Amino acid sequence: MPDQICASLDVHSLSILAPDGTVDDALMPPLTETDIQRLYELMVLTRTFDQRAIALQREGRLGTYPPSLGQEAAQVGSAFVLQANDWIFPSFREMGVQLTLGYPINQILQYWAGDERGQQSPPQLNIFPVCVSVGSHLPHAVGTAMAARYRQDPVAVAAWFGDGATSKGDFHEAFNMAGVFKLPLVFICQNNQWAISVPVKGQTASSTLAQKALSYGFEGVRVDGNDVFAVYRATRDALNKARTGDGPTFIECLTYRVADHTTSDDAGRYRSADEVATWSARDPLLRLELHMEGRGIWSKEYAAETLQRATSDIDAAIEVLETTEAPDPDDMFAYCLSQPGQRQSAQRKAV
Amino acid sequence: MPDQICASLDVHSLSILAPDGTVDDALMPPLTETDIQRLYELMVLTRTFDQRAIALQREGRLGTYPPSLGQEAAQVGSAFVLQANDWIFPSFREMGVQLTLGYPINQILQYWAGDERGQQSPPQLNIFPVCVSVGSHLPHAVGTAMAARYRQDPVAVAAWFGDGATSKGDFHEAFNMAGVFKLPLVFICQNNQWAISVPVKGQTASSTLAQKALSYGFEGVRVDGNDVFAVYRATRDALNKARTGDGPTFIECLTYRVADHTTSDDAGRYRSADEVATWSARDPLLRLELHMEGRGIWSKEYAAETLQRATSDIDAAIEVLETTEAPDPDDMFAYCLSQPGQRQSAQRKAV
Amino acid sequence: MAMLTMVQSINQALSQEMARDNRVLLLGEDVGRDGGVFRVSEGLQEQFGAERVIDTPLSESGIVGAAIGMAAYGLRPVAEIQFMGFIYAALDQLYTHAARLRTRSRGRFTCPMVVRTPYGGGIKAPELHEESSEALLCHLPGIKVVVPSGPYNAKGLLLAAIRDPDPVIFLEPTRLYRMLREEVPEDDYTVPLGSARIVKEGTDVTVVAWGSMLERVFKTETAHSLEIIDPQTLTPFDWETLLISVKKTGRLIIVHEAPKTVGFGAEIAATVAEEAILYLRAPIMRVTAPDVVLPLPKLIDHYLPTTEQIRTAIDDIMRY
Amino acid sequence: MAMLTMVQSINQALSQEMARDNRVLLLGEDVGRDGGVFRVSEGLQEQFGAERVIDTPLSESGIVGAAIGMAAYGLRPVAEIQFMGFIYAALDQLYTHAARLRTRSRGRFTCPMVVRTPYGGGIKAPELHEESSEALLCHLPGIKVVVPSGPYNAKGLLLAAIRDPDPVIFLEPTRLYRMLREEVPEDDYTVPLGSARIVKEGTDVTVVAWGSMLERVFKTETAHSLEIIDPQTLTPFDWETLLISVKKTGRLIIVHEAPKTVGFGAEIAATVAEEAILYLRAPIMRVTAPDVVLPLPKLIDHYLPTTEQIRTAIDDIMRY
Ligand SMILES: Cc1ncc(C[n+]2csc(CCOP(=O)(O)OP(=O)(O)O)c2C)c(N)n1
Ligand SMILES: Cc1ncc(C[n+]2csc(CCOP(=O)(O)OP(=O)(O)O)c2C)c(N)n1
Ligand SMILES: [Mg+2]
Ligand SMILES: [Mg+2]
Repeated sequence: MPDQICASLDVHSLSILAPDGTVDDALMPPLTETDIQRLYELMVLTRTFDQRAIALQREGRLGTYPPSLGQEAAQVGSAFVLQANDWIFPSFREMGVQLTLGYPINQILQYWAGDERGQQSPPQLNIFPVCVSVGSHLPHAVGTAMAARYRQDPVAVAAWFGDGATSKGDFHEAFNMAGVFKLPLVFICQNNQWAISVPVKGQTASSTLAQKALSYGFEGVRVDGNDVFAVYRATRDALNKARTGDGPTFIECLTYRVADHTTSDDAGRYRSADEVATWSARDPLLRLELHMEGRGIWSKEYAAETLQRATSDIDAAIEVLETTEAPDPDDMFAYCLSQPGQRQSAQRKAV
Repeated sequence: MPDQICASLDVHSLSILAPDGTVDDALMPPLTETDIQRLYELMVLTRTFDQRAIALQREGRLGTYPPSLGQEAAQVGSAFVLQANDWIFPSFREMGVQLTLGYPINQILQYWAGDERGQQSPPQLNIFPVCVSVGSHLPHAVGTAMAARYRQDPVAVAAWFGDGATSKGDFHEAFNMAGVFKLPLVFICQNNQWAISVPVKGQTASSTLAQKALSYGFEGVRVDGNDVFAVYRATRDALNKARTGDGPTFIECLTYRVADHTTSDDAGRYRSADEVATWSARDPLLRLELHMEGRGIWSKEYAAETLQRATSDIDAAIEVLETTEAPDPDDMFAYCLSQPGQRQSAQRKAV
Repeated sequence: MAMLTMVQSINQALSQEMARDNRVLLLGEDVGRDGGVFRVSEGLQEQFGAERVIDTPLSESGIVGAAIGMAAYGLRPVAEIQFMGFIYAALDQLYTHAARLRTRSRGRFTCPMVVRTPYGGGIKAPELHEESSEALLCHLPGIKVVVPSGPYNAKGLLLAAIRDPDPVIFLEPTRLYRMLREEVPEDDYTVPLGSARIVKEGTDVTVVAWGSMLERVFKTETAHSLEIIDPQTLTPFDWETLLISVKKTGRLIIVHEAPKTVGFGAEIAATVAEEAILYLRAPIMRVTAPDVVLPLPKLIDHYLPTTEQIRTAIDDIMRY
Repeated sequence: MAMLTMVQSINQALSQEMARDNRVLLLGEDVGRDGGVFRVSEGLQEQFGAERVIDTPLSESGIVGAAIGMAAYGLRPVAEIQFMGFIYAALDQLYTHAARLRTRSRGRFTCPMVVRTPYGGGIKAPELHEESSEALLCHLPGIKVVVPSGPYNAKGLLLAAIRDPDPVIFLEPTRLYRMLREEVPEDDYTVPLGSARIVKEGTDVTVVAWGSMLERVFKTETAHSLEIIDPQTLTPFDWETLLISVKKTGRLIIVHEAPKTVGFGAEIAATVAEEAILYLRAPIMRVTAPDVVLPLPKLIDHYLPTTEQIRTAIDDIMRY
């Protein structure tokens, strides 16, 4: 003091894969060609799943569904780094995260068909139920990270959420606690620039979302969310930090919600076709294809095969979905409490 | 991009009045000697009030009371700039703010004696009731600022709160909305470094509180909260900004809670006498006295007179307090809703 | 007179009241440009501007908190919570502040605001989109709770709510939004808060139901003579109308879609058991959802009260 | 056996359970270094370390949300909300998540956590320090609500709550914290959740009261023979014990310090009016706070139910 600068804070941004498919070699993470193909295949699976889900919804076989079109790199690239024993807290639009981690496709569909059994994470995965109440899952990620550390388990925790979620009180309380307790936690924002009809400028006046981490004493980084390598690299670094006790990181993936908010929404009411077209041209999948083609690990046949495999995996899942018996109404009682009370026992008989 | 800095953010700190009483002339605001004496007198009034309130509490004439000792500059200096038609949202420890704005002393006491009538702001002031639920008043300040702007009234809004309040979800939602709507609003944090037994380091990992404003796209500044001129200047600038449509400002006043959290607390359980002694030595009142003495506008006689006036104002208020008839139990019904419903009308008769 | 849906009649009420009273403004998520996810505020931002039909950040507590500040300042804000399942984050603002501001400031500040929210089940929507937690809003004094049951009373109750000097929660039964059409006068009219409506007179059983359950009671075929009461306002409740009816019929069934335990039906039953027990010829029956977590769409029909259950209750109560 | 206050018996329960089960940890504002503002967790941070007795930031929603995450991970967190008046900001986490995690994940994740909070009036404290909003926690299924009434059952109920596989809200009547002393065994014992206790057998009137109102019922002098029931757990409620008693006495009075409308007393009255009305000889009476905002200390004695009001209700009900 008197009038001086008491804190100088920078926010970094990262991009590796250019729209033309070339990469910044200095920043390119050491992914094998198999890894890259796997990333690609998962992104194709995510997109194919999305198309099929929308079609099923139109046919009345699923309920309201939130498309992930355009966010495949931001979802697959971030989930790709996680390990089976890590704990995962998705919001509701992260089908790409679930698919990357091997969550059963039929269960994802089952959930969107309105059946809780779709949320019963397989025992080998620790994926929390999809969180519809925006941002309210972030404190759970904090508690889980506190618990893992208390137990000295080599576990990291990752949570996904949208730009809209950054406006919620729970975002703040969770980020703040993550900073105070220096938790093994990665916060991954899918800044798809819209929260239903509210653009990110109507959500916050801060120029990046990444800088919000500075409020909590940890690092925030903005990555090109349509660049799967940048997303991968940032998440890898953040997870390494988490695993070595260096605390949380906030990754803002700048991407775009190319489709409507959900199958009940009509985005044409509130945003321009131009904007959508601009962002569609920045397609994350296309960019990766160009890169792979340049490296000689992509061909039309390979693409067709990949699509074919995705389609048949999804077909198989739909088959399972549609042959699964309807849920038992008794499950409402079986899973409410560990044991129904006197009143519920009576009600249970009546159902 | 690729890896580059996408935001560079600075936080400024401000101090004007040094512990030895000298000031930084370049930064010293143009206060008249009468202004300075008025500031001093209000700080003396605040401190005297505090001592008397604690004594009254010990005698059982007030309930639990939260002392403001050490925070006089941060409270009086910030409130001094406000105008009668401005809207004021105090937390619970801002007796100095209330006194500066001319809130009746007997009503302040009445509130701490457990009587709602103490919260009935006089018609010429727009001071919201003291908010015990930490941080939850900040959204009201936002709404009021939105309303004032909607009405095109030349009104600014100021809200006070502690370091602990910065951890609450409502702090975040309010700050974020203030940024988005660029409101005529000044947020004034009394960073007295403790929230009951939790030091500010246990509250947040961010190195200053001021930098939290960067998350919301507006300016945050840290001022020496024991320096009444710095507090005054920062608030003045922020209010000018607010009044000219340039949006909100966050002012962090770095000060210290010299006394126990409340009369029910024993701070000796959780902090060192050394720390308290260090901060007691930075007494805001002493510093101002030194300055005024240097300028020839302070003397022992003047000080004694000032204290005498404060004491007699408070005596008069205590007299009013103690001769005020007990509240009417019917008031519980009279003020619950505009008109009691059928049930309340029946209950009302029974009381 | 125009036949309107509830979405239309609420939209009309908002539009007319905003034209009449410039203190009225709307705020919430997607209420402006998008016209609300159910289109309840469609066209209003075009008509009244973005300063008066305000798209807010995704902040339920902030929305309600800001509305409190606006109301205290002298405006008449109408806040929207996009679905009732998201009101929980705003309960602190409702309980701690909206409900208490008048009391705490001894009348110096008041809170004439309305919080509208789509309410209730049966629309096969994702989780938290079908909640009916009205009881939570009825327990803490200082808030009024209104539940319209059709396009006509929706308009009149909403106008009354906006003009009311106290905070009002306005629960809009989503299932009815477009299901019913009624004649709705273009004119200004209010349906007073705190007055129940005897929807159908009868002699055998008093049936109390609100929101979308009223429709279900009407759909229930029975040979018995039902006196059907639509409370319209849950707090303050019109006990007089209810007690007169129960004293006449001697039998009471309450139907609500919320879980049974400490639902608002409990209050109705308790009050009757306290004030009119000597007139009763039968136990007081409640037809409600069971005390379990609200399920996803595949099971929702096993959760919400059915006409079958209502009929069974009527048959049972008539055995006494 | 030691004569302990409730503060001491709760402290002992926490200490013993932490020693027995390393999954148990405490979190909350000022619970560590300071030992809690009522000293309930005094000495525990010294004993178990700051990683297990965790001073958190001032974030009620974050505290409960973090506890949910810990519980899902396999720990047994005991979170403290410093006063019940500050739990409102955590209701979203309780309703949306704690109560539903088991259902939503079909048992894959569960939420064995306890949220303790000082509860109830009569301590002449500032606003929001005397709330008794138990009814709000009893309506939404998936949470258990426990209210001890003395040092002995406080210890046993808390041990049962920590060991319970479901989320439990544990409401500690602040007025009783240091008022009563009881013999409290040093040993490990539990008082099972979901079982009421007949505190005193009697034949004329069944009186149900919990928390600090139980003490007030005991203080009420009357010549009539009261059967006094302490539910101990509000959800799940022990209906069986209550109904047997009411069928015996034919008269029921419920006493609670929360406002009347949709208080938990309403549920008790409604259930009896549904399941045992034919046994009743008199209206069911509720002695409660009025339906107004909880006042500051100067008026609190006019708000909380008094022994006088309880006695009047007894006299009234005995006229039938
Ligand atoms: C707490 C809460 N409020 C409102 C909603 C309704 N709603 C569903 S999604 C959504 C927008 C979310 O935006 P964002 O966080 O950016 O995620 P995105 O939809 O873009 O993936 C809203 C308002 C909700 N689900 N939860
Ligand atoms: C929401 C809420 N939680 C907890 C409390 C209990 N409490 C009262 S004051 C306080 C600490 C507040 O700290 P700070 O905001 O720094 O203000 P200060 O007391 O230092 O003035 C706490 C935890 C409260 N009043 N409100
Ligand atoms: Mg988004
Ligand atoms: Mg502080």
